[in-house]
Amino acid sequence: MTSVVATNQTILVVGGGISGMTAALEAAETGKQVVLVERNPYLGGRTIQLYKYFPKMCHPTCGLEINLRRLKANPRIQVLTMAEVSGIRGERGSYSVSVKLKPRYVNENCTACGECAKAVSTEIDDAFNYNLGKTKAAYLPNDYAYPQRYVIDSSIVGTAEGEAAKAACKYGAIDLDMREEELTLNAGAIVWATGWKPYEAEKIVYYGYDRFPNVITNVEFERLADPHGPTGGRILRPSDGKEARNIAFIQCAGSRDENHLRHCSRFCCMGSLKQTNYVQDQYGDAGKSTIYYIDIRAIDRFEDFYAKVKANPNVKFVKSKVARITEDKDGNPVCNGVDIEGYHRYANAHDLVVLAVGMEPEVNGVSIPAEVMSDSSGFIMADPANAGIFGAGCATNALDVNRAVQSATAAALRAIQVVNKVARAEV
Amino acid sequence: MARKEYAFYPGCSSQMGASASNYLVSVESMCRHLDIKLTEIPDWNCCGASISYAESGELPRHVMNARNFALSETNLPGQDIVATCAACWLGARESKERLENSDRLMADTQTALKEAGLSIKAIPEIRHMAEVLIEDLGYAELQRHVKKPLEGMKFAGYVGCQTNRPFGIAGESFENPMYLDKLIETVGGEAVPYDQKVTCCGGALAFSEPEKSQAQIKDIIESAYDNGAEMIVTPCPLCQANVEVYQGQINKRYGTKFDIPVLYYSQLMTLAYGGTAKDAGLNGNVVRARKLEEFAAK
Amino acid sequence: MAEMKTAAYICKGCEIGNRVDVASLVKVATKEGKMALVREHDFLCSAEGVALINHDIDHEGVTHIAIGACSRRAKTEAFNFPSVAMTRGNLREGVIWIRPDTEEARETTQEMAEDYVRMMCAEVKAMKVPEGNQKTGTIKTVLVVGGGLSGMTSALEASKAGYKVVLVEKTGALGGWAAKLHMRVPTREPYTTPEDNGVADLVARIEADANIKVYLNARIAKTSGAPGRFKAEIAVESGVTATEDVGAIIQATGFSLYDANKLPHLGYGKSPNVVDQAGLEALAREAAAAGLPIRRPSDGKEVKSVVFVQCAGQRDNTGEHLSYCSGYCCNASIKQATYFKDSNPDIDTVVLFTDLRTPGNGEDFYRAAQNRGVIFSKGVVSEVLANGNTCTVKFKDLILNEDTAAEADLVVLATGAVPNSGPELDALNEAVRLAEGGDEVARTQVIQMMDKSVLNLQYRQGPDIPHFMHGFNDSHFICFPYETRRTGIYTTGPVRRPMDIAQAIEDATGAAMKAIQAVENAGLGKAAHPRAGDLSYPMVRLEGCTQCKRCTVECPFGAIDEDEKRFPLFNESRCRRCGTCMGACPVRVISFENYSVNTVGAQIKAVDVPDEFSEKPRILVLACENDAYPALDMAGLNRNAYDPFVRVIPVRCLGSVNTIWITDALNGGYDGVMLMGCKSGEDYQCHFVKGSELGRYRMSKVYDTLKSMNLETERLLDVEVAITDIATLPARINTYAEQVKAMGPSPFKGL
Amino acid sequence: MSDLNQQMAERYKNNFLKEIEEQAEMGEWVKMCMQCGLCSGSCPTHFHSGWDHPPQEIFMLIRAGKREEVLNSNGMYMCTSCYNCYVRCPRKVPVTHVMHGIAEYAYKMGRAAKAQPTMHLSKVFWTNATKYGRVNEVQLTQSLYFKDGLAAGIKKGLEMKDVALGLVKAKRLNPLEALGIGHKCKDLDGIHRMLAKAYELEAQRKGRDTSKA
Repeated sequence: MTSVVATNQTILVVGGGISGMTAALEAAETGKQVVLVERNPYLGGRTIQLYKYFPKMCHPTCGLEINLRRLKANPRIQVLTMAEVSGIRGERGSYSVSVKLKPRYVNENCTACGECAKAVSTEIDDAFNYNLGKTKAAYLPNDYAYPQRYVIDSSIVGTAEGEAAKAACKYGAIDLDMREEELTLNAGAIVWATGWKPYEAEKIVYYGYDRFPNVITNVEFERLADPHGPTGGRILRPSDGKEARNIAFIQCAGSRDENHLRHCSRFCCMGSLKQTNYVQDQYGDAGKSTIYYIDIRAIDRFEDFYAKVKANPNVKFVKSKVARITEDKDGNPVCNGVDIEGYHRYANAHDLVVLAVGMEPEVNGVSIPAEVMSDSSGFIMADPANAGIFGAGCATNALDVNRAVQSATAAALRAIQVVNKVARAEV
Repeated sequence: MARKEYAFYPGCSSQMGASASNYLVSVESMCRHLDIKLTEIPDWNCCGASISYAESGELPRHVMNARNFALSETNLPGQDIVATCAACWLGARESKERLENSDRLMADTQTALKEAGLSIKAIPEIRHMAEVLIEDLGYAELQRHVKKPLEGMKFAGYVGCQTNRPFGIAGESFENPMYLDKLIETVGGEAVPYDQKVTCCGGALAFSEPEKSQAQIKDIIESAYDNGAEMIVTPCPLCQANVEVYQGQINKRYGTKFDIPVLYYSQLMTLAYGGTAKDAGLNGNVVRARKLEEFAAK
Repeated sequence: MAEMKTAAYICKGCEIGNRVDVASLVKVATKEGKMALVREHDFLCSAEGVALINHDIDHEGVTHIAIGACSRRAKTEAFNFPSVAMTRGNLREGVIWIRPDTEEARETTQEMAEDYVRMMCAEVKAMKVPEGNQKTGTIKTVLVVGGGLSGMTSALEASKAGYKVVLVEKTGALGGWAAKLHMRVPTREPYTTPEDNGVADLVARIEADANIKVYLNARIAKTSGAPGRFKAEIAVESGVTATEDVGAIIQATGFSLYDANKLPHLGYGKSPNVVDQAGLEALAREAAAAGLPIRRPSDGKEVKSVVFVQCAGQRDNTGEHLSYCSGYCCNASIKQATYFKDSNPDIDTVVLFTDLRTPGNGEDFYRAAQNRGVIFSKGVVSEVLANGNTCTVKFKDLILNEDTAAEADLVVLATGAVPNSGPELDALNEAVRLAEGGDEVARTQVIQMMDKSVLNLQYRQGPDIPHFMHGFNDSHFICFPYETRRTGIYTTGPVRRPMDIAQAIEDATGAAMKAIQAVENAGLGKAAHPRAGDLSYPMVRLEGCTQCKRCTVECPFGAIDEDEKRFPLFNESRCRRCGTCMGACPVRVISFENYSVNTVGAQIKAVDVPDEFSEKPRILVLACENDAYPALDMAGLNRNAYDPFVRVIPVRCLGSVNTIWITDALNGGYDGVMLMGCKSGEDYQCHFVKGSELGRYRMSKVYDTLKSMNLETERLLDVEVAITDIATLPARINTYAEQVKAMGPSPFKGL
Repeated sequence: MSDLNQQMAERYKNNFLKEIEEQAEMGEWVKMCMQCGLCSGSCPTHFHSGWDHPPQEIFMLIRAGKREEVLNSNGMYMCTSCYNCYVRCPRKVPVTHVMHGIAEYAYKMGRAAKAQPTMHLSKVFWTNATKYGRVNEVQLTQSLYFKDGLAAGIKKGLEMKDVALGLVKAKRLNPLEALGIGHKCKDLDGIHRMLAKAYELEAQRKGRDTSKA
């Protein structure tokens, strides 16, 4: 049974992505008790599924390493992975929260030695790579996984494979009898940092995401470019493994669209500009990128980055919302539409089309406690009536990493304000 | 299943001796099999269709539809209006929507209606026959009546535009609606996938801009052929006519050898329900559907 | 403290026991490592193994422990013994995981393991448990400089958390830029209608807040000290100077509009009917106050047509104007356009833009403005001509692809933001240098620049926070937006980065968070980010100091001043513990209790260096612990093998590498040295900002030493490493190892 | 320029957008366009040559006050009423109807040459449909063929004779309709009175003085 120490001076952070980790760390490094609840078996959220950050082209895992070091060094943070908040009762200063923990089938004895994986042959979709690849059913979710502990997929529990994994572990780390458990803990304040999910591209039917293998999303493209991704970092197109040298990026795939997402998702323009660098780095002058856009939203110093990309002769900009993607005889996706600067029709074949899909709140379509208030787009907003629950990061709006961290730091203070009040009252 | 009753709005093309008369024939047969009672709206008039926009203007167009609403409401109270023609359905439904959302438009409409001694209290629901089949009866019920499944026959379900956009059948996507394929499968046929399912046939431009329209029709037929369809099926009289009757001209223009029958879903259903070639109005097809004629004869 | 008792623990788990001869590792630890107590264990990170270690600490009086098991990055929850000095020998990720499990590899793998045992024993003996800095200040008051929306928000939020605040505003009233606004861009759903600027409410709350002390018409004349013990001299216009003791500082000095006078081609200055956004707000407030429509300045007639020119003097690639985008202006112009439409829908209101930038829910506001009848045209304005009471705006319509023009009663230029961030330090210091050399021009420059100073820090490295880009005081770190280069001082709002009001409110709250954290940790003698909580701090033996000033100049965070006797004066709570000072010190008088020239030097010396005939070279790798060391660990995790002759020592930062380590290693017969540090330069990755850059600069000097030692310069290699180089790093190690072998053994072997 | 056209040009001076918003059905949507071009790209006829302005460009021209260029455009008449643009528009602009509305207005302003075939079809169709209350397909086709005069009509008729014969054989074309025998509503008078009133009211609503026109 998992045990957690929590009081009304404890801050509960829901979501262990960069926003949740930030809120938790900032509060803990100010001397507060924190419980960090994450749905995945590891921390880091969507940022560590990115290959690089704009505009520095640096690696998200670098910041993750530092945050993990801060976390390991800080006894005040208790981390619960594979856990989800199932209910909130009470009020600001004295919440009672129920948390459901899915079984990992692996306990803290795990040394990440990898023997269980060797013993298992069953393969499952690799969620970390947006299912573009496969992984063993006994797996370490990624190289940076914290806790550094394997996971046994429930599909092999109760099978010979499961037993084989168990037998392969010298350290009694595999416990196939683990069951889902629910625990209740106290908290004075709650930071809701459940982040975002990519908009479901198949809903934009005229782009044929679910019909054409060579039409993928921007988040999937990050995995393709990442040396630790399913293609070892080679930008190959799914249909035939051919090098994708001529790539189209379609902006506002779902965003700025009343039939899909009403809001502008803010990060996608910079995201695509960044991804043209991947193409350039990999294929040099043989790599061609075309960005189909409505407005390029490269705000503040990002403009410098935009200027650099614009200066690259291998990157073309077309002011147009692509109207339809078709497929030619060779399986090349063809973008059809009108370049409206002067009205030119086009039907351009590319090796690969990347849909710059927008940000949707992760909690959309998911049942969350009624105490957590959200706006008409599903983004979390502070509820003045029940002012002990605060949104952080992309759960509150479409933000880039920098702004998400900023928002999470603010949320940490708001939570501290509540628990400090409790503390003063209790003294 | 209890008998269902509807106020029937056949529309100009689906009258005897008009361009979609075979549609009317097959719909009547189909409804007999399904125990659906259609009562024609007495003295109904033209909906104006999409094409009349330039001449008709706003109010007169809505007034024409309003007249049908009033007649239906007075003579067939409480019954939904069912149209078989996509354009009639669209035009009527659009008028209903606009009238219900604009008091001013409604007021002016009433004033005009008064001249014909009519008035509107509540506008009935405007349904397309396909809606009625799918929503009021359901695929299971439609299948229950199948006596002769159209086994081994490949159809391209050509949905076209106006039963699909802007209103469409509830729960279907604009870009890839499945209901027509489902209807084909319900009667035992095979629906071939192809990428021109919702391409426009050119609509009224078939008359005014034949070369533009025929270029589109060619794409549609070609894609149906390429994907192995033996026949094309549609829910819309104008689609049916355009795709069927210009094949000769298209062949001249492009040197193609098109000779593909274009049918109504109601024709397939009539046959599957055991109806004769005559019941299904097969004699009304300009490009003869020989395979179906033989099938009906069996 | 009790005298030192050492203990070494060798884990046999994770195949270590099968891959290497643990018995001989134990022997090495005992005989060579001179460990008082040596134990081996099958599964050291188990509850039982940990209990064993705790038992030795509690009952055997063990004060220093060396654990030979997995990487220091693994099993941190298990191996957590804060009361003793601890080091970890990386036998798993560092040895057996990066070596093939073959007979021929066995010998070299064993040697590798034995060396790491030697190294951990040597290191731990040179370590102490950090006591924590005693000279800490415990003042928890927060100083906020700037009484605009950001500053007021920071003040209120800090107060709400229970902290006292001193708020200093240079003008006679609180409110800053926001107070000049007629209305502000909506910050909540439905995002359709401008809101009250919100200033009155904030001011009222501040006046009612006993925790907040406000100085108006005041500037910071002098700031000295360090987090937890800053002393701020506040000069009030009246001539009075007040002194406040504060623990942390928030700089919220906002921005100024880019000077529209630099845009004559856009008609500014040529017609009174061409205004900037501030000018329009003034007209709108005036009109609202008089209950009249907005009128054009030239003749007071009601404005019937207005054109907004976006990106005026912004996003400029000629180098003449601002190259960046100020972010907020599109929404601001939309807001101003609604002033007109809401007062009279018949006013022709046109916004000329190239890219309309309304991220997030700004899209709703954009849509709402269109719905009001505001016309948006994608066009590039070439010039604005003044003709009497109207203006002609000439532009290229990019959609219709033609040159055209629009007539307007009023033209509004969206000129964008320039931060009020104080003088640029490099320029200032250069000017100071010249001025001290008697250059009169420079002297006046210095005076002008100092006049712009915001904080007047009495820091060796200058009076303000170093600029980042375009003069903004932003952080360079995407994951850590608040990290400035002056510990305990945070910038917020548009001085940090161009931002709109909604973001500024969020930002100011975050800055208050960081300030509070800073005072709490300063009070406990703990380090701030990134080594948050670290109790170690630099100690200096002044008696050995030669006053060379390298430490004071190089410290990336300006932590070190000079005392009146020109000795370095360490301000521990300004220090981030990167060790750059330690690396810089030529006489090696600077050290940390648990990280010093000795802790690393001893490891280098501990390695067994075989003679020149053995054909077993030794290559020393000094790896940055933030990126390079984790990359090597993960190479192990992925079983990416590399050369068995390297010996890796993690360092806090390349900046902390003292050249003596290199020369000692080479003198000691190592055949090569590899330095692995983070990216330096414009897009630097070093989490101590300048550490890796300074380290590299220092190393470049070592090459001369090498020449003087008659050694090939190739014996020292500096590689830039990213944490993701998991697969490539082993390859680079192997290539270098081949190179070294090709060079032949170092002539210094066995000397 | 028709008188009506003069009336309107004078009334709205240089504010063509307002003119369209008040005069053209659904014209109030023109301002909502954000120039993404999805409508143009989604149009089935946009792939064919021979039309000057696509929808989003028409909208921009209106905002730019280019009255002549818009009213004389043939762009609107290329609409097949397929409603692709309508359902896709990210701003939910009912593009199809806006284009119809502008077309109607341009036509009422006496624009778009009689030669514009689709406009002609529209006119013929409506006249035909309202004459009998229902469409008389034969007369409809005839009047289409003979719009360019007798010779051209016969030629066209011959070109189309296969099509016609096919339909006749299939009992889907009743030659007698040519004589007006066939489909018609009973209460034609009612319909005509009703429509007359509708035209009158429409003119009032739009403030168009049709007496002069």
